[in-house]
This record gives sequence, structure tokens and C-alpha cells, in this order.
Amino acid sequence: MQVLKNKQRENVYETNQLNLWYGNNHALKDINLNIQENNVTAIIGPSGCGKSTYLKTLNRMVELVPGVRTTGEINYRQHNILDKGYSVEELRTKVGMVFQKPNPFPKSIYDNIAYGPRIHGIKNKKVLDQIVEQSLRGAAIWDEVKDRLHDNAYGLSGGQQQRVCIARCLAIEPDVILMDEPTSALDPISTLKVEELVQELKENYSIIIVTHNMQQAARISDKTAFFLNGEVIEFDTTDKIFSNPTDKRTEDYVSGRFG
Amino acid sequence: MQVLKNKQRENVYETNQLNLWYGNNHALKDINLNIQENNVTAIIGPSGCGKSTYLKTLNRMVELVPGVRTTGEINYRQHNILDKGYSVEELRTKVGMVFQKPNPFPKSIYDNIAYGPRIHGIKNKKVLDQIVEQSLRGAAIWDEVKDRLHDNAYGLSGGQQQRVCIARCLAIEPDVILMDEPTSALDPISTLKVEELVQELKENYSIIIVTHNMQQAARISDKTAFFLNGEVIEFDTTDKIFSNPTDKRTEDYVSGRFG
Amino acid sequence: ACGADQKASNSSSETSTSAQSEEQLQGKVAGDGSSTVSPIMEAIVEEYAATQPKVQVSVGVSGTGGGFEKFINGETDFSNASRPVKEEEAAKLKEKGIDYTEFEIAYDGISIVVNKDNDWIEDVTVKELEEIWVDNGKKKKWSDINKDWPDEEIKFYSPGTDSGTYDYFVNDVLEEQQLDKSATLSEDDNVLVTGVESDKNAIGYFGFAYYEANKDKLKVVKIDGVEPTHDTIQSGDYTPLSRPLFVYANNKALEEPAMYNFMEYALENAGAMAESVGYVKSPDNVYEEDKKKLEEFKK
Amino acid sequence: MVSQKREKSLDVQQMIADKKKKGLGRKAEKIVPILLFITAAVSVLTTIGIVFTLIFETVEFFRRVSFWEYITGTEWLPFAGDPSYGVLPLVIGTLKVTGIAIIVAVPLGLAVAIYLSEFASDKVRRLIKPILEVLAGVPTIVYGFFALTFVTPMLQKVFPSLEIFNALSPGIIIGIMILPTIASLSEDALSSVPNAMREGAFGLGSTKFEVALKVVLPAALSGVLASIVLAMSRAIGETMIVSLAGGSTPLFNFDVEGSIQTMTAYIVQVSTGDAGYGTTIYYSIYAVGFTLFIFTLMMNLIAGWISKKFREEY
Amino acid sequence: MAYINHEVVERQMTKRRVKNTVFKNIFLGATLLALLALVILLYRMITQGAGYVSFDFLQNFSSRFPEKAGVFAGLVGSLAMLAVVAPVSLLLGVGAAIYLEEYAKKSKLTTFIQMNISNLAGVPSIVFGLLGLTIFVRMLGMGKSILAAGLTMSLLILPVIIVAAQEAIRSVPGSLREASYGMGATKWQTIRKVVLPAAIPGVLTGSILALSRAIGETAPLVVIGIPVIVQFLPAGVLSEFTALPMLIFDWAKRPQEEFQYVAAAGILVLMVLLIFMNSIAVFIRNKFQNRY
Ligand SMILES: Nc1ncnc2c1ncn2[C@@H]1O[C@H](COP(=O)(O)OP(=O)(O)OP(=O)(O)O)[C@@H](O)[C@H]1O
Ligand SMILES: Nc1ncnc2c1ncn2[C@@H]1O[C@H](COP(=O)(O)OP(=O)(O)OP(=O)(O)O)[C@@H](O)[C@H]1O
Ligand SMILES: [Mg+2]
Ligand SMILES: [Mg+2]
Ligand SMILES: O=P([O-])([O-])[O-]
Repeated sequence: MQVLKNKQRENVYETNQLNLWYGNNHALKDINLNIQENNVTAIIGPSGCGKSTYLKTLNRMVELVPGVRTTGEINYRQHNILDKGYSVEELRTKVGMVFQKPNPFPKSIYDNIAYGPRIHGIKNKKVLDQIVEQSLRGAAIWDEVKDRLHDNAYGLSGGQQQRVCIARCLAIEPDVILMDEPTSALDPISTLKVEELVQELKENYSIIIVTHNMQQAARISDKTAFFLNGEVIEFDTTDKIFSNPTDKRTEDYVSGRFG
Repeated sequence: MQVLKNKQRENVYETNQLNLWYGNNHALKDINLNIQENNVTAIIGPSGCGKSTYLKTLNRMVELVPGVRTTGEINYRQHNILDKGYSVEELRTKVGMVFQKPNPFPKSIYDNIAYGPRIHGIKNKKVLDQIVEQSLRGAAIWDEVKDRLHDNAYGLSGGQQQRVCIARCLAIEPDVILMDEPTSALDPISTLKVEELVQELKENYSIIIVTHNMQQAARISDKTAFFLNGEVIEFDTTDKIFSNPTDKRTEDYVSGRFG
Repeated sequence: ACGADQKASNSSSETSTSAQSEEQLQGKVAGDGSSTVSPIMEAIVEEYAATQPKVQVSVGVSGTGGGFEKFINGETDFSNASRPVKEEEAAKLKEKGIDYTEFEIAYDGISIVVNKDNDWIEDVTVKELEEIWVDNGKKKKWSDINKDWPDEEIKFYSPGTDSGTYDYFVNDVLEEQQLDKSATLSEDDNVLVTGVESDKNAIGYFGFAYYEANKDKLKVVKIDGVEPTHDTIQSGDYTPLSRPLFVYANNKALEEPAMYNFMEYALENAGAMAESVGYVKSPDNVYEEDKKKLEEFKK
Repeated sequence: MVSQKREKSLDVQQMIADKKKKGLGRKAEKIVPILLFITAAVSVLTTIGIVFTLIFETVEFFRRVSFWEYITGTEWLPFAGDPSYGVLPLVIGTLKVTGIAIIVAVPLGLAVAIYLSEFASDKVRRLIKPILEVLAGVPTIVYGFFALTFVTPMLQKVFPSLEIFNALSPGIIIGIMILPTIASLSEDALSSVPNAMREGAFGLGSTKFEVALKVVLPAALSGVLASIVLAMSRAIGETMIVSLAGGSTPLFNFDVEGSIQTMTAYIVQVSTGDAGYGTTIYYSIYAVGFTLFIFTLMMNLIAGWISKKFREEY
Repeated sequence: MAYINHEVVERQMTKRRVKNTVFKNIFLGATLLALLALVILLYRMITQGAGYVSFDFLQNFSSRFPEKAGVFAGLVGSLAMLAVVAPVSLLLGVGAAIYLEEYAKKSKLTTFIQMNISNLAGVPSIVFGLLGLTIFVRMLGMGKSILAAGLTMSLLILPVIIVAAQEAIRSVPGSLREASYGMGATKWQTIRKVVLPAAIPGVLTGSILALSRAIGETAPLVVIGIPVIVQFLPAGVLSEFTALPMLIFDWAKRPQEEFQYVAAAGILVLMVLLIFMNSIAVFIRNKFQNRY
């Protein structure tokens, strides 16, 4: 049954011959990568190899950097998001993002979660209350914050802040969640919580996670892509990447010989 | 013979019951740690566990942070450096430091290296020339920069800058070199060069290195201390720590179960 | 209830004043001009505000020239002047089609003062005055003017070059010759007072009002035997150092009841107010004439 | 496909899609940048306005007075029977005051900046900086009276030959007025030198003074120089202090004990004075205003050039 | 080979540490000197003016009698002018700052606007007075009104406000913007709901200091020709008025010595107003510092 389900999974993203330049810096080179839904896909690689860049291309956040150019295509649910005409705002309501450092808004916890629904026009107090609770529960932090929803989010610990950010992202019920080293600024216990959360979330969401912690990738992902110098060196099931990689460089990296 | 030599090694640092607070944050707790000369001592541990804090206490750099308090003692070559009367400037001419991010001064390469000798009163051009060359050679970067000694150090790549910083530190001929994640901002090839350099330097200097890369600690250090939450959990030969740690938490950490 | 009471009392006071044929007027009157005239004008406006609180009179102090500039631009209803309107200004007024009436409202006597400890000077002739003040290219000593006077350098204090007082002094006393270049020039007459007060060898001149207010600190010099007093200035005995002060009114503005009323009040009280702030009344016939000129605009 | 997922109590994406259909306007996204651009353009319009204001009367002035006489003449006697319009005495007056102000403010301001950024604790800095900024906020008219009625008499006790109006007293007071500008902006520049740089130097055994002088100050040089130039342009444009305490005697000499007149003080003198409308004197204030404008423009270009030239890369 | 003789280094160390201490004290001395200047200034103003400040002084119009003279019209006039300056300069300044920081592309035009702003910041206030007189008072026919003076002052402090607002906006971490964009917010939504609220304390701090400058400025008012003999309160923005600095300027020139003290009392009122505004700025700065 599990096998059958796997087979049925569709691709959320199909990346074809993606190239990206920051000015003259060729940061992504001929990327081809298909990402399945309801899966955790990990992206690993040494610092500066283009992991974050690729992730930010998936919701076109990379465009915020002046002087960025791309070629190739990224199809999200069969539509090329790199098309000029594609509405980034719509894309980003479907594709949520969690960042390396927790970045709650300097507002109350409630307002943080309600931010997304509100900007999309949902004003009804009752509905918002429901969304807030549901999202905080979804991010496994409801019990910790339910009594202080109207306190500033900066009063929380780093780990709690990060889960509030995840909740904020869940509040618009995205299809995909992008995570850029979501635990690298967290303590071991918070890390564990977030890792468990990711495992739960993949039931309903497609998750793409960048991590510098190879053990983390091994623990929580279904598939892993290894990036090096802007190229995808190897993309396969996580088991394969960590136990029996095809490429020598992948092996060197996962065994800690550099990076 | 090797064994004999090991036995003769003296302690450069003896830390007794060191405690440190940043305001109310108890960052180091009852640290007891003896560090041998002509050795590479690695300090590992998850983010925020106090590695950098401990390192910066060894040359009293931590005092630059307002509101820091310490108790206990750190004996450097039999003198307690935490004594009020101990001259920090003198300590720091004996104990060099290399930082996580390369931090050359915005001056020429030459002036960077000559800075230390100059403030210590060496004005003679010939002597300075010799010191600069010797230090750059010592840091394995002489060949790469000898033709551009008077260019700004910021024109160099990150890896080169880091080696210039190491050279700058060698120029005052310290007894001990402290390194705080010296390769974490560098690419694999530069990392390798710095690692090799550390191996060479230990012939003449005592080196204490903080690293988040466990493989790196395993590769280059003789002894390793594992920090967690401001405490030293385990301190032993590197072999022991990585192959057969005594503490469960050490094992969890070195096997990548958190951090 | 309180508000209603107030209204009632207001209206009752209105009726009582109108009974005295002083109806409550409303309106705005704007003036500008001479700093010399401004103390008189301030006194008038202050008193006037008590009788006609709803007529808002504002007066700037941009100097006679600055005042005329605004008058010519039609920005003001009246302009204070410490000299008669200049030909260029009159021409501009004509060009802009602004008809105006000149009212003389008081006299100012320019007072020559020296330090209290100065015991050699009592009385000077106009000739001597000229000799003292005219620039001769070098540093001047008292003894250069009169052998009996001390062999010490004279310190000069004069109003600023762009003031009516300076203009008048240079024109009428020095006959357009250069005033001694070493003079301390100040736009603020108090500085002159302080300067003369603190230096034994100082001599200075400024408006009569400044002398009056600082009588106890300064010694005034007689000109050809005449000391500046209210009487000698008014009578014209104190020559050539007394000059008339004027208000120029825009004829169109005078047709407005508020402006007319204000000017009427101003001319009525100008003499008294001038005296109260240290200037000198003009002769009564001057005010008579002024009133006649004004009455032509009565509607 | 999406709906096939879990049971949802709320379908937020559906709600969002509904709101979209109702057409929450995209208009703001288009209009707002235009409105904001207009607000940004106001500053440009202001400059155009200033030039426009000054240019016509200035041209009229130069129709009456030769441009050459104006920029090379050493006599400024607009009220004399035979007037002369050489602007140099006014320029000299301005430069005297500015020079004294800079001599006072630069060493003091830099010392304060270094003290606050390198030696003082965070608490002390947070306390002292705003207090010093009060000095920059004191109205210039207040400074003017202070200079005239307090500083000058005090100085006269030290220098008996000092006149009531002089360049020294307003110069010193303007120096005090611009001191916070230099101190505050230089402190910002010094503080923004990355701590890594200081740590590097301390790690080599430097004292604080050595770190400040040899590492931090050179690294912050562009910011420090820019603050000085900015302060200078404030000194050049300062009006009330020099009007009240500097005097109104434009002389072409380098004496600081005697009365002077600056460009700004001249404009005030005429603005409150007796000169008739339409006279050459009237037009001259616009010419002098224009000259001032050119001066500050030049200062600004120099400041820009300095920050570019000395900008340290780190 | 050893070049560094640690014994020599040790010997020199004493000298260097003494030098360090000496210079530290010199720098401290300079700081205290600057503070002393402020103390003397304040002391003198208080001793000169305090005797004349009273409730009546705040409630009276100016008068030819020193004991009756008061700041009422000037105080109300200055505050009324501030009521024009604050919204106008904040709206224009913050708007321009948002445009430059968030919308403007790196182009020649943007560089030009930026250069123009820093240049305007250096233009003497008296030149702004000439601008106000020509454009607002005369061309646009506003007369010597609160509006004309307020707009002139707004333009005068505009560059300061723009720069302060730019800095505040720049210091809002990019991560907050990214978070907002990541939720599908549009640019304007992000600015309005995230960037501006986070930047407001910084904007206010800089702006209040600029506004207090507008209250104390005298030269532009002198050039515009704001009247000083005013026995009424302004009725609207087009009403004529007088301002505190103008009254001070006028009183100080009066012949009677007592007016010197009236002027000093006026200065005291002005300074209290300014210190009050500065304290608000400091309060905001300290309260909202380092929130993220
Ligand atoms: N905003 C930017 N402007 C210019 N170049 C950039 C920018 N961001 C990243 N780069 C460059 O693009 C390349 C890839 O960077 P990226 O941030 O994607 O790496 P990464 O794999 O996420 O590294 P890390 O593990 O350090 O986060 C690097 O060479 C980097 O210098
Ligand atoms: N300047 C500081 N002020 C206050 N607290 C600090 C400061 N620097 C560090 N800390 C706190 O001290 C503790 C130890 O920090 P430290 O930087 O030593 O950790 P670390 O092990 O070096 O972490 P990392 O791997 O992230 O560098 C942390 O809780 C940190 O928040
Ligand atoms: Mg990254
Ligand atoms: Mg660290
Ligand atoms: O203001 P004045 O009287 O000198 O023209």
C-alpha cells in the first residue's frame, strides 16, 4: 500500500535546465530536478553551493536581489513560474517559506499568524481565530502559547519563534513548504521538535528542506539532492545518497571529508 | 620517543572552576580544563554551548562584552590571567587569535602583518620586511601574495584573507594560537589548506581550535573537549571522544543526533 | 447655562458700546516697516486691541525699506517709515496703481551720547560733530579735534548701515561723507548703549527713545547748546538731528471700516503713545492736518 | 488532487481564491509608487524653486554690477554714496567664522566621538549622545545672545583688544553648535566599523587607544571627513549667531578680533533694514544668497567625493 | 628566528598603557567640556529668564510694558506652525524615503535625487527664507500666514526627515520583508504592514529632532517678514501670526533694559519646549531600540 501510494505521487516541481546569475556570478548551472508531492526533499551541499538560491527560486523570492537573471524553466503544478505573466503573489500563497533565522514580525503572536490570511482579505474575527488556533496546533506550539497569543512574538525562545514562523506559514495552507536550514539556529531540543513536526507535516504538504546537517537530512528526508558549486551532483533517495552514493564527490561530502 | 615527548609536555593553560556570566546568562559553568603545549586541542559542541566564550576567556577578549563576570581561575604558564593586575595587552601578545570570519584591517597586506610588530615598537623597515615575509611563509600564503604586498587585503579571496589573518597573528610570535571556527566561512580547498597549516603550526605553537565540523576535529586535533550548555561534558584524546566516548551525550552529538 | 450667560453678557456689552457710537468692528489690518516707529505702533495696537478686540492688527518690523517693499506689493495696508518715501519707491507705487496717504505721527531726535565719565565734552557744534565722525583715513584721537581733549583714541558706535537712523545721520550731519570706518555698527541699538556705557572714550548716536530708557547710564551731548528734550525736539530747536516719523496708508484699504477705524484711533493717540515710549509728539497742527486727510475716506 | 488531502475545517486557500475573485484591487500597487515618487520629487522641486527664486534677481543684480567686480572686489560698501559690491569681504567674514568653528569643533568633536565609541560604556553613550544633541538643537538666536552677552565679555577679559563684535566669539559658539554634528556622525562612523576589526587588533595586544587611532579611525575615515564637511556647511550657512555677535562691518582682512560681516548676516541686515525695494541693494541679497547656495553646493560635492575616495572596503 | 623580544615588549608596555590612560582622559575631558558648555548655557538662560516666567507670561500678549509682556501669541503661533510642519514634512519625508529605499531602482535619476537631498540639507536656512517669501508668500499668495511659514519650514527640514526615515527603513531587517513576501504579500502590503510599523520609532526619533529645529529657526521667519506686533491668536492656517523666536528677537532689541530679561524668559520657554520634544525623541529611541 505504501508502495502504491508512492507511485501515485505527482511532481509539484519540475525544474528544467535552470541557470541563474547574480550579476556575473553563475550561481546555478543547468539544474534539472523533479520534486514529488507529500515528500520531504532535502538539499545538502557545502556553503555557497547554491542551496538557498535554488530554494528561493522556487517561490521567486530570489528576484528581490537586484541584478538576478534566470534561464530555463520551473514548472509548478504544470505552469512555468518563471513566466513573466505568472503572479508571484499567487505562487507565494501556495508555496510557504521558513527561514534559517526565525523571523517573526515584531507584533503579537496572534497578529503574526493572522498576517497571511489578513493580507489576502480574510477579515472575519471568528475565522481568523480558528485559523490561528489550527495553525499553531499544526506547528505543535499551541499549548505553549495559547495563553499569551497577544504578547509580542519576540518574547519567545528561538525554537518557539521558529515554530511560530512555521505556523504563520501554515496559516495560508500552502501546498508546498520551503525550509532553509530551519534548525541551524536552534538548540538540540527545539531541533528535535521541528524535525518531528516536519515528519508530521509531510502528510499534508510537500516539503523541501535545505540543511547543512547531514544527519538531519538522513533522518527526516525521503529524497536528497547534493549540490556543489551551483550544480546538482546527485539526486536520489536519501538511503541511496547516504549509504551508496554514485558520485565520488557525494561520498566525500557525506562522509565529512570537506565542508 | 613520541610517547616520551608527550609525557614532557607542560600545560599552557590550567582552568580551575571557571564560571562566566553575560549579565544573568550563566554561559560557562565550573569549567576545569588543562591544555597542553604543542598540541592541537579541539573544542566541539552545539551552537550556543559556550565554545567561543571559553576561547575568548583564554585571552580575556571576552571582557570587551559589557557586563561580563567571571569567577575561578585560568592559569597561563602558572599565572592567573583573571587577576586584575595581569596585563591583558601582554597576555594577548603571547596568545594570538584567529576568528571565524577573516577580519583583516582595511589596509595593505604588508601593513596588516606589520601592525602587531609596529605597535610593539618595532620600527626598523628591514626587520619589518623580514617579519612580514617569515609570517606569510609561515601561514603558507607568501607565494600567492608576495607580488601584491601593498594592495588592500580586502582584494583577496576569503581563504587567502584567513591565512593573512593567521600570518598577522604569527607576526608577533605568540606562544598559543586560539582559533574560532577558522574554516567555517571558507570553501573546501581553502579549508584543506588551513587544516594542513594547523598541523604544521603545532610544531611550534600550542593551538586551541573551536569547530562545528566534527570530522575536522577528528582529522586535526590531538585532544577534544565536548561542551554542552556551558559545561565540559567530556575531555579526552580525540580518538577516545570519537570512537568510544564515555558520556551518552557525547556519543549522541558526535554521531550527529543533534546540533 | 454658563455658555448662554456669556452670550447674553456679550451682546449686552455690544449694545452698550454701540450706544457710545463705538460699534464692534471686525476685520484684519496688516502693517510693516520701520523699526524706529514700531514701539509707537506697538503701543497703539496694544491699546486699540482693548477697544476693538475683533479687529486683528499685525505689524511687522522689516525696516522702512522692507516695509515699503511689502506695501508696494500690496501685502500691507499701511507702512511705517522713519523717512519720507523715496522716489524709486513712489514710482513703483504708481506703477502698481497704489494710491497712498502720508501721515506724520511723531518726532524722533537722534541723540549723541558719550560715557558718563567723559568730562571734556558737553556741547559740540555741528561742524565739530562732523569732524569727529567723518573718516579721515586714520585712527582719530580726541585731541585731534580739540587740543584740550585727551590724547586717546575715539571709539565710535553707530546704528547699522541699513537703518534709517544711519542714513539720516550720514545724509544730514555728514553730508554724505564716509562715516569713520573704525565705528562699531550694530543693528541692535542696545549694543551701542552697552558699548558707550563701558568705554570712556566712546561716542555714539541713536534714537531718542534709547537715550531716554538709558538716561542714567549715559551722558547726552548738546548740539550748538541745545540738549535733546521733548520740548526742543518738538519745537525744532534741536537741529539738525530731529526727524519726523511717518505712517503711509493704502487709500483703498482706508475705505475698509476696520482700517479706517484703526487709523482714526492711531492718529488720535499717536502723540501720547509716542511720548509714552520715549519719542516726541509732533506739533498739534500736524495731527489736525492728518485727521483732515483721513476724513476724506470716511463713508 | 489538493482537496483529496486531509479533512479541513477551514479551506483557507479557497477563501483566498474567493476574495481574489471579488477583485481586491491591484490599483494600489500601481498608484502608490507614483505617489511616492512625487513626494521624492518634492526635494528636487525645492532645489529648482531655490534656483528659480534666486536666479532672476541675481541676473538683475549683475545687470547693474559687473560680475568681475563682484567676485574680485575687496570692498563691500552697498550703502555708501558711491557703492561698491566686491563680495570678498563677506566671503572672508564667513570663512573666518567657519575656520574658527572648525578649529574648535573638529578636535573636540573627534575626541568626543572616540570617547563615546571606543571608551565609554553603552550606558554612558546612550546618556551623553542625546544630551550633546541638545547642543545642536539650541535655536541659533539663543546662541547669538549667549555669544554677544556672555562669551564676548568673557573673552574681552582675556583679550582686552577684542571688540564687541568680532569673529572669535561667534566662531567659538558656532564651533560648539556644530560639535554634536561632528561628534554624533563620527561616532556613528566609528561604531559602524565591525567589531571583528577591533577584536583583531586587541588580539595582537593593542591598547584601546592604539585600536582607536590605528585601526578604527582609519577605517571610519570617510564617515568622519564627511561629518566635518557637513558641519562646515552648517557653519557657513549659520545666520543668527553671526548677525547678533559678528557685527555688520564687511572688511577684507584676517583679523578675528574686530567686527566682521558674513554673507548670511548681510541678508538679514537688508531683510530687516531700510534699503528701498528695487534698489541694487535689494537685488544684492539674492546675489549673495546665490553665492551662499553655490558654496554649500560645493561643500556637498566635496563631501560626496571624500566619501567615495576614502571609502574603506570591509 | 625570533624578532619579537618579549622582554622589550614588556618594558614598552608600561609606556603604552600610560599613553592609553592619558588619551582616554583627554577624550573624556573633551566630552565633559562639551557638556559644560551646555550647562553654562542653560544656567545663564535660567538665571536671566526665570524671574520673568510666570503663568501670566504664558498667557499675555506682547506689550510695551515689560512686566505685562508675554509669549502667548508666539507660543500659540509656533505650535500652530508646528501643526502644519509635522504632517507635511512627515508625509513628504517618509514618502520620499519609502520611494528611495523600496521602489527606486539604481538609476542616474535615483542617484540624482539622493545627491539633491544631501545637498538641500546643507542649504542655509536663510536661503529657504528667500524661497518661502518668493514662492509661498508672494507667488501662491499665501501671505505671511502660518501655512506659508509652515511650508517653508517643512521644506527646510525635509532633507533631515528623509535621511532619518531612510535610515530607519534600511534598518528593518530584510528577513521581515522576506517573511512577508513569502506569504504572498504584495510590495505595498509589505511596506505598509511590516516595514513601516517597524521603522516608525526610528522615523519619529529623527523627525522630532528635525521638528524642534523648525520651532527654533529664526532666519527664515525674519526674511519672510513674520510680524511681531500681534495681539490676537491665529484663527486658521491662512491667518497671520507671530512666532516665539521672532518675539525674542524683537524684545532683545528694545531700549528698556527689562526687555532683556523678557527676552531671556522667552528663550527659557522656547528651550523648555525643545527639551520636552527632545526627551520624547530619546524616550522613543530607548524604548524601541533593538526590538529585533
Ligand atoms: N544576494 C546575493 N548577491 C550576490 N551573490 C549572492 C547573493 N546570495 C548568494 N550569492 C552567491 O551565490 C552563490 C550561492 O549562494 P547561496 O546562498 O545559494 O549558497 P548556500 O548553498 O545557501 O550557502 P550557505 O550554506 O552558506 O547558506 C554564492 O557564491 C553566493 O556568494
Ligand atoms: N556578547 C554576548 N552578550 C550576551 N550573551 C552572549 C554574548 N555572546 C554569547 N552570549 C551567550 O553566551 C552563550 C554561549 O555563546 P557562545 O558564543 O560562546 O556559543 P558558541 O558555542 O560559540 O556558539 P556558536 O557555535 O554559535 O558560535 C549563548 O547563550 C549566547 O547567547
Ligand atoms: Mg544558504
Ligand atoms: Mg562561537
Ligand atoms: O527701521 P528703520 O527705522 O531704521 O528704517
